[in-house]
Amino acid sequence: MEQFAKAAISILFDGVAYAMLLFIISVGLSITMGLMGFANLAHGAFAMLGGYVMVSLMLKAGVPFLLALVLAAIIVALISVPFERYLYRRLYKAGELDQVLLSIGLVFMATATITFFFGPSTVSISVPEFLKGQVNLGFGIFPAYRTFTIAVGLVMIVALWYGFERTITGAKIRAAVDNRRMAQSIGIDVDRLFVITFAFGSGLAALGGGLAIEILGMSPTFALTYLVFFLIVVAVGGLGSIRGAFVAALVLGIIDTAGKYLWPDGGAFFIYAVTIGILLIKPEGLFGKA
Amino acid sequence: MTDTPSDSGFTPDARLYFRAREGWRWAEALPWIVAIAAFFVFPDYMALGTQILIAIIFALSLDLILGYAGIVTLGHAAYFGAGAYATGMLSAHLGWGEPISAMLFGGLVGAALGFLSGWVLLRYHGLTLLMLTLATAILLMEGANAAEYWTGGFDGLVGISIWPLFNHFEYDLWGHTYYWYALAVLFCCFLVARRIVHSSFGRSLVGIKGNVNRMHAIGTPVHGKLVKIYTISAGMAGIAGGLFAESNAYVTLDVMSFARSGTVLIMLVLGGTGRLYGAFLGTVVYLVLEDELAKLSPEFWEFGIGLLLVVVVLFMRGGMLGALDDLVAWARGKGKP
Amino acid sequence: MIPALETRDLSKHFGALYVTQDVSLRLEPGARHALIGPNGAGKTTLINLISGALSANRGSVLLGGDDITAQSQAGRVKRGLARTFQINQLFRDLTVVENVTMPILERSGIGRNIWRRASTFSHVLDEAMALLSQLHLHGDALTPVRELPYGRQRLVEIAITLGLKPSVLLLDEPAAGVPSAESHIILDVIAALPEDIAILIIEHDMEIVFQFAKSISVLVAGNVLVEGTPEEIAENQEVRAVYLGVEADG
Amino acid sequence: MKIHKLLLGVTALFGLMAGQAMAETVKIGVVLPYSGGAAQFGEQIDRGMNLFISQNKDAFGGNEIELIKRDSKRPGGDIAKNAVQELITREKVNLLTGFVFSPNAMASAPLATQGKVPMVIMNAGTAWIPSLSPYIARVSFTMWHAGYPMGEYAHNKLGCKTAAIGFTDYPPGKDSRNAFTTGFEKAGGKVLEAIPMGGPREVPDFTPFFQRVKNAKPDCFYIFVPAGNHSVAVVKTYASLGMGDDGIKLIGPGDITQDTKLQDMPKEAEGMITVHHYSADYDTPRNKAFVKAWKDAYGADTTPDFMGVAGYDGMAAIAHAITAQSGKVTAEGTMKALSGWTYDSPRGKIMIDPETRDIIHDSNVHKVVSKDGRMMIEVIDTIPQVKDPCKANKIGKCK
Repeated sequence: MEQFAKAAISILFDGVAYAMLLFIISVGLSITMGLMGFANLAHGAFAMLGGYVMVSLMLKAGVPFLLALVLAAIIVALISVPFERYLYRRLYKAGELDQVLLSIGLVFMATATITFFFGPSTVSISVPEFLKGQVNLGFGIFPAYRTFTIAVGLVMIVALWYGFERTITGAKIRAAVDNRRMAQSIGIDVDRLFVITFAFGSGLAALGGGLAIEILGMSPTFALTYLVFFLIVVAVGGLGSIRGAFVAALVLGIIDTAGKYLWPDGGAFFIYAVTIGILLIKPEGLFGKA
Repeated sequence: MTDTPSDSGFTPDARLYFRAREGWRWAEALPWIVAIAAFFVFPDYMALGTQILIAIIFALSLDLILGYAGIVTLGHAAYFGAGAYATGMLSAHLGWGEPISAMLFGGLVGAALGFLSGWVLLRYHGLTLLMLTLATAILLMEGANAAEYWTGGFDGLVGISIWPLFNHFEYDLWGHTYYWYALAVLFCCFLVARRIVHSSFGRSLVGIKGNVNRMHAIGTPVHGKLVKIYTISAGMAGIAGGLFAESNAYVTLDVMSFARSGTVLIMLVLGGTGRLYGAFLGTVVYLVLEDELAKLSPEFWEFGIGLLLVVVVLFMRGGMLGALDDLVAWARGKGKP
Repeated sequence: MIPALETRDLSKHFGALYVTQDVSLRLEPGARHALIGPNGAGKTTLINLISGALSANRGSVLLGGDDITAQSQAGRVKRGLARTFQINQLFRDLTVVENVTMPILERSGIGRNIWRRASTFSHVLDEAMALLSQLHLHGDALTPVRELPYGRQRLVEIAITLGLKPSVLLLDEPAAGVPSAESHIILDVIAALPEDIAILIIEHDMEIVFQFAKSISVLVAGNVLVEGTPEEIAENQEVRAVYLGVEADG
Repeated sequence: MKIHKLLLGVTALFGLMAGQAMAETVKIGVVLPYSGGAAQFGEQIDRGMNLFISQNKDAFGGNEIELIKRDSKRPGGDIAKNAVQELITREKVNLLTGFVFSPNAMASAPLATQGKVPMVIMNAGTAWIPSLSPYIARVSFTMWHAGYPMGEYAHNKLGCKTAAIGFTDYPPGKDSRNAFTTGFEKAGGKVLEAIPMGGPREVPDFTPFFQRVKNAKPDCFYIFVPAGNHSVAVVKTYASLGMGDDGIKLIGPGDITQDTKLQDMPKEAEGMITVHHYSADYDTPRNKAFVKAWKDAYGADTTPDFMGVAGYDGMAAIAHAITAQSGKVTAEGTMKALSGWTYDSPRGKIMIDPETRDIIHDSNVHKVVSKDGRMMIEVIDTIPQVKDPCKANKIGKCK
C-alpha cells in the first residue's frame, strides 16, 4: 500500500512537472492559433531558439540562470516580431496546408542554422545550486528542479489568467479570438494585437525552451521532435483556450508519465490513443469553440 | 485558353473543351521518355532511380486525396508503411515472395486500413483532421514497434526474400530489374489515377474540394466519396510501400514515420498539387537535390529545402508546375501582370 | 391536393435561444411563396432546417406528403428539394459549365462513375449547355466563375440548383449583393422558372417580393407572425408596425 | 543528375616512391551519420580515420585511397542501405566502412555479400552482426564486451545482489540488456526488472522509468543508452531523484560515460562504474600521444572517445588489408588479411578474432573521479583480451 502511494505520488509529481513544461511552451501556440487561425508548426522553433539564447547567455556571457531565462524570453519575443509582420501575416487567410508548409520550412531553416552555429549535439547548462538535488516539501522529497518548473508553471497560469481576464489587452484578445470581425468593427487594432500576441506566445515558448534544457535536453532537433506534443496539447485543449491548454497539458503529462511508469513496454502508445479518443469525441478540443 | 466571354451569340463548345482537357497531350510523353532515357544515360543510378519511382507512386497517391479532394493529411505514411509491412511479412513469415502478388497484397492491406481509418477520420476537417491523421500514423507505428514478433520492432523486419520477377528476372544489385518493375507499376498507377481524376467521380471530388457546402446542397454523399478516394489512395500508397519492401528487402519503423508523411507532402507541394505530374516533378527535384546537396553539407540541404518551401508557399502557389503554367501564360501575353 | 412542401411545428434552439419556433408552412405544387421578416428573424435557419443542413429539435418536414425529417441533406435533394445560398456557394476556380454539370452528375448518379471519362457523357454536357442558354449564361460557359461579375455569379447559383430538376426550390435572397440596376435580370430569371416548381423565396427587396410572390409568410423572432396574399400582408397593421414600418424608416 | 564525386574529407595522395610502381587507387565507401542528432558520432569517427591517414601516410603500401562519404542520417536502415547500394553500384567502391547504428549495418549486410565488398564496422555493436555476412569484420566492440563483464563485476566486486536494468529500446539496447543479465545471473545475482526506455532517436524524460527503479530499490542500476545526448540526461535524472542517497549504484557500459560528455554531467556522476575498452584518460604513452595528436589536429577543446578510436583503428585495419593485398582489394583477400590481425591501439592491444571476425580487446573497469575540477575516468580493473562473450557462449542469435 505504501509502495502504491509512493508510486502514485511520484507519477503525479513528475506528470505535473512535465505538464507545466508542455503548458508553458504550448499555451502561446494555442492563443496564436485561436486568434489568428494560423497552424504554426514553427512554434517549437521559437522554444528551441529560447533554449539556445539561454545557453549562449549563460556560457558565453556568464549571465546567471534566472536572469538568462527571462532575457531569453524577451529576446525571442523581439525576434519573433518580424516573422509575424513579414511572413505569417501574408498567410492568415490561406488554407492550413500553406501555413503548415511555410512553418515547416521555417523549422528546417532554424534547425539547419542552429546546427551550423552550435553543432548537432545536445547542449547543456549548469543550473544554480539551489535547483540541484532534492527538496523536502513537507509531504515528500522531490527533485528541486522539477519543483521549480511546477512553480514557474503555476506562476504563469496566474499571470496569464490575470492578464487575460483583468487587463484591457486581455479583454481585446478574448474579443478577437471570439469574433475577429466584430472586434475589428468596434475599433480594436487587430493587427497590433496580433503582433503583441505572437511575440508574447513566442516569448513564452522561449521560456519553456529555456526550462526544458535541463529536463529534455536541447539540440537542433528539438523543434521537430517535440512539435507533435505541442500540437497535441493545443488540439486537445481547444484553440485559443488557456484553460484548455492547461487541462490538456495536465492530462497528457500525467498520462504519459503514468504510461511510462506502469507499462514501459507500451512506449508512447498511451498519449496518442488518448489524443485520438478525445478528438473523436470532441473535435474542437476540450474547451474549444464548437 | 478561354474565349472572351460574351452575353449571347457565340456559344463555346463545351464538349471540345472537356475532351481537350481529358485527352493526352504530347508533353505527357516527356516524363516517360526521361524515365526510359535515364536508364541508358545513368545506368549506375538505378538504385536511386528505383527509390524515386517508388516515391512518385507514393506522392501520386497523396495527390489523389490532397490535390483533388482537398484532404490535408500528416499521416499518409501509415498506408505506405502498412503496405510495406504486409508485403514484407508475407515473405518473412509465410514464405510467399512472388513480387507482383505480394505488392498487390500490400496495396490491399493499405486500402483496407485506408477504408477503416478514413471512415472514421474523414468526418473531421481542418486542424482536427490534421492532428487525427498524424496521431493515427504514430499510433500505428507504436503498434508496429510493440508487435515485435511480427514486425521485428525497432530492429526492422529481416528475412524478406523476393522471388525473381515472372520467375525469370532476378533482383540485381544495380537495381536494373527493379527500375523497370517500378516504372511499370508507376505507369499502371498513373493510368488509374488519370482515369479517376477525369471521371465523373473525379469531377465531383474537385467539387468537394472547391466548395463542400455546395456539394452537400446538391445532394452529394460527400463522406462516402471521400472515403472512396481515400481508400483508393491508401491502396496506391500501400502498393508503393510493397514495392519499397521488395526493393529493399528490409522494412523498419521508419516507413510509417512522421518524417515520411511530411516529406511526401513537401515533394508533392513542390511539384504542384492537383495535376498528377506535380508528383513526378516534385519528387525528382526533391530527391535529386537531396542526393546531390546533402553530399555537400546536410545543413545546407536542410536550410535549402526549408527556404524552398517558404518561397513556394509565398510566391509559387501552384508549385513548380503552377509557376511553369504562369510563365507560359505570361509568355503568351495572357497572364496577369 | 398533397402539398409540395410542408413543415409542421418546426423548432430549433441553440441552448436557451429559440431561433425557430413551431413554424408550420404549406406550399402547394407550383407555389410562389415568400418568406419575409426583419434581420435575425430566423429565415435562413428555417431554410437550413428544411434543406437538412441543420437538424430540427422538434417538428417535421414533409416533401410531397412524405416525412423527410430523418433524411440527410443528400436524401432530401434526391427527393427534389433544392436550395440556393444567400452568399454564393460556387466552385470559383471551375468554369461556368463545370459548375452546372456538378448537380446534373449527382442527380443522374453519374457522379459515382469512377472510370468513364466525364466528357463521354455527352447528354450531361448538352443538358448543362441548355440550362445555361435558358439563363443566358451560355456565352460565359468556359469562363471561370471567379472572373464573372457578381450579378452573373448569382445566376450561376440559381443555374446549379436548377440542374437538380427540383420540385421544390428554396431561394435564399437571390438578389442579395446584386446592384439594384441589375436585380431585374435575376427577377426575370426567377419569373421564368418552370411553373410546376414550388418556390419558397426569402427576399429583402420588397419590389421583388410583391411582384413575384402569390403568398407571403412573415417571420418574426422565429415565429410565423402572419400569412396571406401580398395584398393582405401589405394591409396588415401588425406587419406594417413590426416589419414594413421598420423597413420603411430604415 | 550530374555524376559527381564529392570528397568531403581528405583524399590521401601518396607520393609514388621508387619500387612501388604498382600503386592502385582504392575506393573506400564511408557510411556515417553526418546530419541530425547523430552527426556528432560521424564527426568522431571521421576525425579518427583522418588522424590515422595523416599520421601514417606510408601505411597503405603506396596505394592511393579515396574516401567516398555518404550520410546515413537516422538509424532506420533504409537510407544507409541505399547509400551502400549506390556506393557499390555507382561508385564501385572496393571497401565499405563506418556504420554507427546497428540497424544500418544489418540492413546493409546482404549487399556486402551480394556485391562481394568487404565491410569494416567502426561502431555498430549488436553482437551477431558479423554473422550476417562472411565479408564483415568489426574493429569496435559488441555490447557483450562491456555488458557481460559488468554483470560479473557488479555481483562479485561491487557486491550487488539485485539489479535493475534500463535500456533504450533498439537492438544494441536489448543486446546490452541480455549481456548484463547473462553475466549478472551467472554470477548469482538477481535482475529485478528490465525497463525499455523509449527509442534511440530522441532523449526521453527518464524520470518515470527511474522513479520506478527508485521505488524498487535494487543494489545496482545498469543503464544502456546510446552514446551521446542520452547519457547526460541519465546522470542528471539519477542525481535529481537522489538515487545515490538511496544506495542505488549507477553502472553500465562505457557508452554512458563517454569522454565527450563527461564534463556536462553533474557531480553525482562521480563514483559511477562502467566497463569499457577506451577512454581518453587512459594513462599509457600510446594513448597520450594519440590524444595529443588529436588535440593538435582538431583543437584543444576536443576529445577523442571510443568512436574516434574505432575510426582510427578501423583505418589501421583497412591500411593493413590494402597493403597485404598490394592494393588489389577483394572481399576474401580482405577477410584473410584481417583474420588474426593485431594492432597496438590507443585502447591497448587489439586483434581480429579469426573465428568470428570480431574484435578482441581488453575490457576495463572505469570509475568516474573528479580531479582538478574535471571529471575523469580512472581504470580500476582490467579483464584482458575479451572475446565477444555472446559468440563465445553461443547465446541466442550468436551461433
